[in-house]
Amino acid sequence: MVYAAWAMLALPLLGFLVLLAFGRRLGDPVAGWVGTTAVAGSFVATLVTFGGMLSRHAGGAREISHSIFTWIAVGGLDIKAAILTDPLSMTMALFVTGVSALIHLYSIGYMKGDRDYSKFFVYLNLFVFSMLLLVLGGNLAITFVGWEGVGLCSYWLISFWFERPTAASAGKKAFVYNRIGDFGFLIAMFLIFEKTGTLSYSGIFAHLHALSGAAGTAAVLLLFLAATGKSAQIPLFPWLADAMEGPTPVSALIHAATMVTAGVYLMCRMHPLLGMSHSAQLVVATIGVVTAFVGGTIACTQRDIKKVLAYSTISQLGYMFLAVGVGAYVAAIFLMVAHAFYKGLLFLGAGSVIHGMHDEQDLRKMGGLARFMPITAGTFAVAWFAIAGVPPLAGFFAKGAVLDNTFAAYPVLWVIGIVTALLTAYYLSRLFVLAFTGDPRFIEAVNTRWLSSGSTHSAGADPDSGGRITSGSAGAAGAFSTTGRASEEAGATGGSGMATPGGGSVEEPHGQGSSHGYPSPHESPKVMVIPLLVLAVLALAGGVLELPWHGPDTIRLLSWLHPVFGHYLYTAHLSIASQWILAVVDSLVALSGIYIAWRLWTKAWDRPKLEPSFLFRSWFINEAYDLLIGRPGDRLASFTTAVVEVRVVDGAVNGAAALTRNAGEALRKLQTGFVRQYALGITLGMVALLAWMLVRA
Amino acid sequence: MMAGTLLATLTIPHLDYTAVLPEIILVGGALFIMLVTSLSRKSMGTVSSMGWTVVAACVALGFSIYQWVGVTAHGGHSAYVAFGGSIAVDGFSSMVAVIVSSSVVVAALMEEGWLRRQGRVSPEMHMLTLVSAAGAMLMAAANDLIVVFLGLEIMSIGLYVLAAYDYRRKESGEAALKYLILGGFSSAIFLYGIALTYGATGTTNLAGIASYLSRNILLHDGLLLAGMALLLVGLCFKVAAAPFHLWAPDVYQGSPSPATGYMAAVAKIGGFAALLRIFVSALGSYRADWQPAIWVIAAVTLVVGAVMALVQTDVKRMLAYSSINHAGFILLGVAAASTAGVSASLYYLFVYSFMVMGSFAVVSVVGGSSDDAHSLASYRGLHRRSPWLAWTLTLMLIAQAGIPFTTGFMAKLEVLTASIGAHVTWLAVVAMVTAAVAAFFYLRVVLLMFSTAPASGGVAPMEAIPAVVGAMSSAGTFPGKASYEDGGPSEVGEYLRVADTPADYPVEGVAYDIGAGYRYDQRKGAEGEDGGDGGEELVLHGGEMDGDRDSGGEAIYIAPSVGVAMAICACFTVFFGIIPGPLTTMAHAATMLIR
Amino acid sequence: MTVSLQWYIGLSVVLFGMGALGLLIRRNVLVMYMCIELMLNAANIAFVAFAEKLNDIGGQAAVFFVLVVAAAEVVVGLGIVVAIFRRRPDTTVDDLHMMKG
Amino acid sequence: MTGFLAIHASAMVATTLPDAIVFAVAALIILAGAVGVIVERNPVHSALGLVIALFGVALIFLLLKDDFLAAVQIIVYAGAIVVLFLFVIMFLGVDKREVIARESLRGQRPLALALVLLAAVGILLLGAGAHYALGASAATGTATNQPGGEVAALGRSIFTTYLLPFEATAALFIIAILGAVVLTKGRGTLSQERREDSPAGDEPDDVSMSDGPGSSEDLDVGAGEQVEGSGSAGEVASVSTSVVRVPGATSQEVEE
Repeated sequence: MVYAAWAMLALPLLGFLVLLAFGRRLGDPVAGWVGTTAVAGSFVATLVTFGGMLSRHAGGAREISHSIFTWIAVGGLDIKAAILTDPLSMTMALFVTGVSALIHLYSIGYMKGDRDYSKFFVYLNLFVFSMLLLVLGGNLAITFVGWEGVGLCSYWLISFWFERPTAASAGKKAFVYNRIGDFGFLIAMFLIFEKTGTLSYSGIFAHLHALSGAAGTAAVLLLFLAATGKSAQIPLFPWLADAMEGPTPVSALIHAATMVTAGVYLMCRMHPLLGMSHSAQLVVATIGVVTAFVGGTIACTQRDIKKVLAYSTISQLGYMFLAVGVGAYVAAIFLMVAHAFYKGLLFLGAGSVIHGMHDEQDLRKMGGLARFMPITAGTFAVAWFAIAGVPPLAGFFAKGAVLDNTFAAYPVLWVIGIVTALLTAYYLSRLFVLAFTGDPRFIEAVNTRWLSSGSTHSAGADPDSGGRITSGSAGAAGAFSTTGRASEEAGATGGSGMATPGGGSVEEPHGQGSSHGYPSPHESPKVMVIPLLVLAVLALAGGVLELPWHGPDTIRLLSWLHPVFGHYLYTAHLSIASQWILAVVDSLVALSGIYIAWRLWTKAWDRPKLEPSFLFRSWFINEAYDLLIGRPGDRLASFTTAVVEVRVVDGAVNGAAALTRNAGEALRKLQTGFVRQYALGITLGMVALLAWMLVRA
Repeated sequence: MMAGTLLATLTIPHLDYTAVLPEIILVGGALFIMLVTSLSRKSMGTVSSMGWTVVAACVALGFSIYQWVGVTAHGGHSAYVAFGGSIAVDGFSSMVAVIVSSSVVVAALMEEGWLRRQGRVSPEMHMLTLVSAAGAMLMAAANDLIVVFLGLEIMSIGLYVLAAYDYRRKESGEAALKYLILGGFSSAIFLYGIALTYGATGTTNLAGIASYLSRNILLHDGLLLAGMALLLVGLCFKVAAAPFHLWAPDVYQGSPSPATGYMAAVAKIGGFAALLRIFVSALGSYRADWQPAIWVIAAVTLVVGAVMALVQTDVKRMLAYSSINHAGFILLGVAAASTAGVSASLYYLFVYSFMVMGSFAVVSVVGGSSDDAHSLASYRGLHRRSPWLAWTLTLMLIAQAGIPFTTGFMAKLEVLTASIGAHVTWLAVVAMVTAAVAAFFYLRVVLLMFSTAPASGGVAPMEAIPAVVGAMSSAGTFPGKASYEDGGPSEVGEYLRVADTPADYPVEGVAYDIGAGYRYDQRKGAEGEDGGDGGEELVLHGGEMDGDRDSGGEAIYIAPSVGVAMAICACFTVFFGIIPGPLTTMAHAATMLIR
Repeated sequence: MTVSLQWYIGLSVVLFGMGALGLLIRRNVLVMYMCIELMLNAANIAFVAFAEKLNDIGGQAAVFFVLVVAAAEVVVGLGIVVAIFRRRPDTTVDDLHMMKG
Repeated sequence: MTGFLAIHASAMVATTLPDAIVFAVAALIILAGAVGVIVERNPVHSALGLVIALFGVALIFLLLKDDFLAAVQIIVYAGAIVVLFLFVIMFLGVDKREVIARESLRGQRPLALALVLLAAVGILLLGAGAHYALGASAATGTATNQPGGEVAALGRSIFTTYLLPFEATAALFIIAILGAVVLTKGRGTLSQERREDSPAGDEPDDVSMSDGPGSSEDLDVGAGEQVEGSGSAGEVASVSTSVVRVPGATSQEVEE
């Protein structure tokens, strides 16, 4: 079983190496299949490990730490390359590998024809490896490596289409925000090592007493800083919306389902530490719920389909931190898993829409898509109901669990949470209504784009909707080449044998569009549709993982995670009656959110009053940062360059350099090239040593 | 009757040849090549002799690992002495055997490329390599000063001849003669040290010395102290520690490039192994006497190596001084005289041997067919002529500079930790300062390689470092910088701006692209005229090179074997840079297993 | 009047010093090499004297090995000298100072 | 009984008067020889000085009852090593006087003298009051109380305690022979042109060891027994050309 656990890590790594070496040669689509196979194999290995774990008795026996070699050993620091498989990491690994496998499969279709097709899978496999390293790491250092690895992959993948200025800039932005968080992680690691003398989880938890008081609170808050960076919480959340510049599968995998939940995972992993500091917990809960609310409000106003989802993700992650903050770790994990299903599904659906719309992301230019892409619309609807919290879908139970616990702990926070739930139902319904119902608006939009000159279409008058540039083409040929690529792909799908022959009928509107000389929406190929269906089923039925009703026939996440979280039970202080009442409230809130959105948006697609620019520009957070940090930073930097660097740094460096160089020139004279003088040097050294020994004698 | 008595009383010790099997394999390999060469009518080409050398070294490596596994199997209880106590088979000796035999593999591959280019298909270079490697191994395994001396001589004689291998070239001859005379001188001093130690302790056996010193307190230990001083001279000479280092730059510069690489690796391994074995293990109880001496030697070595390397214009010479600087670092571990120190030194030796041989593998290719294009000017624009060479050398140099995620980082970190752990913080500070200085001259070469400027421009080493980093990153490290970025991120504030508005700020100050390096050059060149003498020293002229060698334009042919050697070194450096644990664990275990 | 160990050591040290001195002041490579032989012999005297005093055979054995090493070193050393100085008028080591700095 | 013998023998050595005289004579011979080595202007004379010094050392060995080593000393050193020196001196034709009076390196002599004096005084001072390891149990067997005397004892120790170094000398000789071969073989047959024309250089007669250094001009120093004198006329010719045209000279002259 231990070897299966290592295989989880080894397979994506192997896939990465193979693709790195031969990816370009394997090409499209073999490289994609290789990457997918590697991740699917990893999923199988995870299942095997999971099975092995299930066969053990619940409790400590399910926690296995295994190291193969010492990674770093310096002084008192001894870091092993160790993995820790316990129910928590297993839960994470299961949905990480599972969702990753699906999204890999989806990407085969989505990335078809991209110039850097194989590179995409190289990054993706490396990402899965890093994510598993993060999840399975047996100590903070390994987790940190994974943490940095996913950050790096995220950076690469956000700026995957780096010809696009916005993509390159978004990548940098994500990089910097994450560095701020990583700084917290590093300091926390140093602090913890300083206090406990170890970095392994078991070691830290055994020496928790050393971390009581201020040190523990500081460590938690520093780790939480790291988590806010990675999981896009206040104050480090703006990068996630920009990260949507990456290809949509990346958004689905990294910026919705897996990587951004790493912060939540870290908090759960370090929960004994968290439990030691009540104030730190309150900070986490507050930041979480405020982020959830802020993210929800911003999501209500976005016009870019992916940005709505991005802010939704921020909001949902806020819920998870809320759960962590109130000590309901199981609820946090439950929501994380459920969220991975439905948010992954939403992103993939969005990707399918974007794909079908030929890289159109603006909601105002969609409408009525349900007719053209029924499967996408159907699965999207499932995810919509799930995230909105309509019973009995996964989201209802997951979000309900979080809110119940919040209600039990801090009723004030619960109020914010329930308002956010209303917002959630509202903005997702708005999204669905704008995209899939009503009259099609895309022909007009596409025509405009078709006629507009190529150079403006990519950077765009509307900054939210950058066009995708493929095959290195920019300029006027851009729009045309996307069309060409799409039709080419439609043909290839039939011939490649990966899609069933029935695929042609689904793509019928596409053909029609082509004949008209301009593109029109079409359903995506099979490789993209299958993951949608699988995820839809999961989003539908994900709630069974943790039904609030106790019973032997329900799969209980609670009891499964009990060895990890121990006495951190949830819904401990609520009576059955209040649970029922809260469930009814949740359902009512969800349904009213949907109703409001339906009423407001089915009749009209353009309602600027409902999209205040304050919210649209995400509470002016970027502007605020620019004003508070960016401008003074610029000024400081230019001052430093102009004055400090020239006068102080350069002076010091040049002075030291001159000194060293002069010393070198002087010493050089001693190196005369005469062998007898060298011998004299040796004799001199000998005399000096003998003199020292005379002193000692 | 007499003979009968003699035979009866002569109990030949159990001849455990497995104890010295790695050495036997190496010498046997040399003899085998000799035999095949002299028996076959046709001459053995370099390829086949290289092949046999690699095979012999690999077998020796395999057996060393086998020995290592055997010795470490039962918590170190399997370590033993053989041949009447004159040799120790323990973790230390097996680890050094592993290091040495893997060095031989790389050295043989390097030498093959050089020999072919020289048109010299003789196998002697490989044989010399094999036998001298056996000498280095013997030094590490020796449990008797006489054996140390013999090992040292076997190794040194081989290295003298390797230095002289290209004796038609004046530099090679000069290098060999300098090495020979100074080596003989230091060997004689070393031998005298053995004699005095023998007089003071009554034995040349290291275990015997240790047990004698543990059983007796010498009231007047002058003789032993004098012996220690002289032993230290001899070994410090071999490892090129100041002020016994004077030979090193000349010999490194003059010797054939692959021989230099091998010499830099194996002489240090042998010398340090003997140093550790004799001083830390046998004379450990006298550390209060020798430790301060080594501190001073280490400090001087560090400073001299770094400072002198800075003013060199010949790459081989620069690498020689850098190896002196490295010797100072390894001495840090020796001076710590602790478990951590010894294991740090061992680890350093292991990774250093690959770093330095990788560097010299590149140097031997760039050196051209006459092996004398070693001026910094020859490295200008190497990236364009041969990106593989440039990247390999860059890797080796940044590893030597101790940049993280290379083996060099961990090596430096370990010795510094050991030094601080031994409460010699001042020495660690000195080492760090010299490491910073060293980073400049390493990066200067990197800058040159990635520079596109014509060969007549000058180079300002310090000021152009940002340009190096920029050149490296723009050459493909990060997507998003390669083609799009022309300004580069200069301020943090820029990152924090809204992504929707692309960076449109004018770039001030340092420009981060390759061209910036050249602009700097020009500016510096202009300033250098009225400025100090340092600038003009570093202005390089392509004109000093011969006409038939041309630094611009044409690609460089890398012999497959040299390519393999470079690949081995590069992979080793990167792999164990990312995952240093196995090696540090090995070094630690080896340290615990010194008998 | 006895010949104590000190005398032997004194003689040995003087011989060692003379060898070193010769190496430092003579320019002729061959003479320098002879001086190294003198130094080795100084060590030999010390070895044998100590061995005699200690009543131990190890010193003599060491001398035996020193002889072997000296022979081998001379073979290679003179080989190198011949290879380098064959085309030169004399064996003056000061001529070799091309590499410096 | 053997112990008694040992005590008796050492007592005799230590107390008798002639030993002091022998020591004085030997010391004088050694020092005279050594002085000869370092002050004689002619290397041949230096070599003779070396012989004298080595004789003195042999005398010391005799005095210390090491007859065997004394014999070996004379045979190996005087008989082989010094002869080799003389041989090389003659071969290179450098048996001319070196101008000793003038020192080209400034400060070399006073510094050398001072440092060597300091070193010698240092060792003497350190060794003067030192404890010798008289209490050390003879690790490798005593010299005098063994059957067969000193030679047998030496032989015994070489074949027991020092068996490994003894075998290691084999490697030493191998590398010495190899070195000698490298430094003397095939010289001249590898001309510049051929090097450039055939970079692969797979002509067997070029450099292969089996062919040996077969030119008559090759008076091999290291492996003297390999002098075969079987070189063909062609080889000799090529040797002479390459001697005239110093390989690598072109590039070096550029630099000089």
